[in-house]
Amino acid sequence: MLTLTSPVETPFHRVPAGAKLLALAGVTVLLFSMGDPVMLGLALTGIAALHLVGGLGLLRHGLRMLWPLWPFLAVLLAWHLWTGEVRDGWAIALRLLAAVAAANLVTMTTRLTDMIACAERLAAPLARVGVPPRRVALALALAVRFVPVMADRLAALREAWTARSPRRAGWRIIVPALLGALDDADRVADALRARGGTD
Amino acid sequence: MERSVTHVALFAALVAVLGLVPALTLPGGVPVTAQSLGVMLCGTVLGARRGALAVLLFLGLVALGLPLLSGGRGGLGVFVGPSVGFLIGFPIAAFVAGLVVERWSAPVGVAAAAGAFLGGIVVLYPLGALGWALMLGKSVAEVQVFLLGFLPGDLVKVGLVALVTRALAQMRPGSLLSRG
Amino acid sequence: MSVPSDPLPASGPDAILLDGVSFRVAGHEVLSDITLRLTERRIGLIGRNGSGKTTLLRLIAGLVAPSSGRVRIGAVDPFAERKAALGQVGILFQNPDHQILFPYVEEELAFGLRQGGLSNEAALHRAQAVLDAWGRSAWARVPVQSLSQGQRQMVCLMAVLAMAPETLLLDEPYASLDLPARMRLARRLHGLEQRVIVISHDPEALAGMERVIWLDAGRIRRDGPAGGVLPEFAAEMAQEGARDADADLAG
Amino acid sequence: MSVPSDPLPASGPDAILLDGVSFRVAGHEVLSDITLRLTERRIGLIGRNGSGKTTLLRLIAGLVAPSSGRVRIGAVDPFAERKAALGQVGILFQNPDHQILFPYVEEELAFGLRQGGLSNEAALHRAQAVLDAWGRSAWARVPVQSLSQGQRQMVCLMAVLAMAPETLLLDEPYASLDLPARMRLARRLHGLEQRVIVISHDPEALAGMERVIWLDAGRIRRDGPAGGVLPEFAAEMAQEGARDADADLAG
Ligand SMILES: Nc1ncnc2c1ncn2[C@@H]1O[C@H](COP(=O)(O)OP(=O)(O)OP(=O)(O)O)[C@@H](O)[C@H]1O
Ligand SMILES: Nc1ncnc2c1ncn2[C@@H]1O[C@H](COP(=O)(O)OP(=O)(O)OP(=O)(O)O)[C@@H](O)[C@H]1O
Ligand SMILES: O=C(O)CCCC[C@@H]1SC[C@@H]2NC(=O)N[C@@H]21
Ligand SMILES: [Mg+2]
Ligand SMILES: [Mg+2]
Repeated sequence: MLTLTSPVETPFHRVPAGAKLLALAGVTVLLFSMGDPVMLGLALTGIAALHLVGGLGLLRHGLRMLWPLWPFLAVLLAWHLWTGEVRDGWAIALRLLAAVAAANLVTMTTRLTDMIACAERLAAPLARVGVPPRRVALALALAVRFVPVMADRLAALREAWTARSPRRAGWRIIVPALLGALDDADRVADALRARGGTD
Repeated sequence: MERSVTHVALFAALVAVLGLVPALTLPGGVPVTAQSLGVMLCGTVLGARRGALAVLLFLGLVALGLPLLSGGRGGLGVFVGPSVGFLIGFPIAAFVAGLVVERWSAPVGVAAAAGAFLGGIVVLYPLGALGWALMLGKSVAEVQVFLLGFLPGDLVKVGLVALVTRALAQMRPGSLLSRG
Repeated sequence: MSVPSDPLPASGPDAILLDGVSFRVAGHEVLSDITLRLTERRIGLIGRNGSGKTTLLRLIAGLVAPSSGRVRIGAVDPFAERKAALGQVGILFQNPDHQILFPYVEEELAFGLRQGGLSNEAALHRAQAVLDAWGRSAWARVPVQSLSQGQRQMVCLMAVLAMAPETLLLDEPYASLDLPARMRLARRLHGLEQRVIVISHDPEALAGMERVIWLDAGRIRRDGPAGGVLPEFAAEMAQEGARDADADLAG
Repeated sequence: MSVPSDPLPASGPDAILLDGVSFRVAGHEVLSDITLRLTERRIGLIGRNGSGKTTLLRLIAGLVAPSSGRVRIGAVDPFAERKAALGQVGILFQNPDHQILFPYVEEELAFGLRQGGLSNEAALHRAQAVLDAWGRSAWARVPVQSLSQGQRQMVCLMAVLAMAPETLLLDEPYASLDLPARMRLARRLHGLEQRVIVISHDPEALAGMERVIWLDAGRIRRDGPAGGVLPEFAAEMAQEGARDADADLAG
């Protein structure tokens, strides 16, 4: 399946996922402790420069991932302008952009398998509440596999509807889709058991 | 055990696939999305514990970098964006919805509607507003008006959850793990 | 297992026209420049897995629009004019589980009729009439879930026939049925007045068709009476099977 | 399409024993009082839709426990002793999409090995070795989603073989494959050293088996060499097909 990881290999790809996540946590804490728009602007510039280490393509990819934030930023700035807290407005907007961009940078430069391996290690403490980390990794992989299967099933049912109705299919196909998914879940459980179960 | 893992994984995939339904982004940067319908269904169908786990799994996939939020968004960035309160509230909403269906022995459609309303609105909205306000640098009271934009859609979703859950209960009584 | 043909009645259904039709999806050309004029009453579509058979049927049914070229049934564009198309073509998908939308047999049959404009009552009434006509009167309130694979497929077929389309499109109707069920289905199809277009990758199932079209990697490889096309297809498949070509990755 | 037999090697796999096995689900008796001792290397299971073939295979694989009676492979109860059973039986489901658990081919192959006790690294290493042995070295990092139906089934087969079970259980392996793919699969199965038990409702696919068991409504109807059982089965199916018995509701 499509992931948000950049297909272009960058130096960041070779940094261990755990190290990147730790650095990200540090950067985020730092950003949220800063209040000066100038400093935050500098931080944002620094993060943009880090993107450039991976090339122009990576920067463009990063900008595309930030794009959905624009309505939020517009409202935020307009609101603060209206209440006269312009400085605060800029600080919040820049902080948000910098934090999201930094997080996206980690996402773009870490392969899914590395992320899953890292998640498995992070989930280790869950063993004490009865969730073995192995099972977390297994569930993640299963879900990745099921997303396209589920999408295909919904598409098939939508076509079955269209084939007999001039109107578009609505929420009603959720019921047959769920029934099918529940049956699938039983069969896949068999397949799982046939090869050694969940632990 | 295997069954419970595959159910959780399949429902996480369901929430993901509901993200393909075109979403409407309101001015505040948080979309009106069909995915909250999926979150409520996780609770009412799988029950509190498994429902919450399914939603956590979905959030895990998003965090790992899969573009599964409506509009193809994902990655770690969304957890420091305007939606963060809603995202953190999702598994709690599913848990509450599931708890109501498990504990309240009313007809399943009624219990599902109540659970979805309680989890997906009463519990989720304050958490969502809190995160939103934090991100906007405003107070919760100030962002409250924005929530009204979601209410009509979410009330429709509550109705759908009731219908869908009841239909499942009728057609495959054994598959409704929340009542199993 | 075949559906032999009777002579074409004087006033048959509208001709199905495909004019330079291509279909691309995700950068991959599934069908390339297909031009066909279908007027026969019993038509078979044969080809390997992935050759584009199902896609061609979906184009004729108007479920997808061609990337280029035109599809027409008589004068109707089946993708754009859904209402008119519903009276002209009905499609039976390969897997009944991907097509049954409702929990009870009568609801499944009534759905298309209601969508076609009948009142709920009239639709249920007509659904019962169809069940009666096929000797399945007792099925109305039966949950679809409790039926066998073959019986579920029968429900799908009745649901399509209830809408009385001029042409029936059938995608691998025999694949998951056991022998007796196949024989019964073939007999039923044989008795239909409608035009029938059947997909199969099994030459046996298409013996006796007026016309058989062999699709190969999205193009028409051969087109003609069953007697000419099928033996050639079978020979090539046997030759193909002797090689170990699976190792090539798709796309 | 058949998997003919070579003589049984001196030290074959353990015998599979079913002793008065019944299986009930939802108040319905799917299998009734089945007693079998399976020692042959090539065994076929034939019967109509719903006769209980898949259920029998699931019992042998230890995926479900019998409602009454005993299932043993050698001395092992495959339902209770999962770990031991994994080395004895591997099962290939009819639909590869219900069996493939992981997004990438190598992960799919490595999973069972890891569950069997190998480290992650060793499992991936062995997965690659299996891919190499089957001439599919390039598949390791290929997303399963991009493979064709036949190729996906090949992945399932390799995943089962990687675990080196003594017996392979195959549920309708040919059903959704086209002719060349069927021929290739039959060749591959023929070459295997393992014991193979194959389900089919198509007599052709079971020709040449050492032993064929005909299931009918959850009971053993006939049991013997292919040459004896199959013609009788085919004759009865043809007779059955001539009647219009579908109208009876299931169960
Ligand atoms: N929506 C889609 N997305 C991606 N690929 C598609 C899509 N629809 C069809 N294809 C591809 O187009 C090709 C033809 O598909 P189609 O289903 O028409 O084949 P077919 O002849 O019916 O095969 P089969 O005998 O296996 O049913 C396949 O390679 C398939 O993967
Ligand atoms: N878990 C279950 N719940 C309800 N019914 C079941 C279950 N498992 C099996 N059955 C029923 O048991 C009967 C036998 O099923 P089984 O799948 O073993 O048949 P089969 O011989 O493999 O048929 P086919 O050729 O269609 O695959 C069927 O009537 C089926 O509906
Ligand atoms: O996609 C995201 O960024 C998360 C969206 C959260 C949306 C919330 S859920 C409750 C409310 N109802 C909606 O339709 N949208 C919001
Ligand atoms: Mg097809
Ligand atoms: Mg079966």
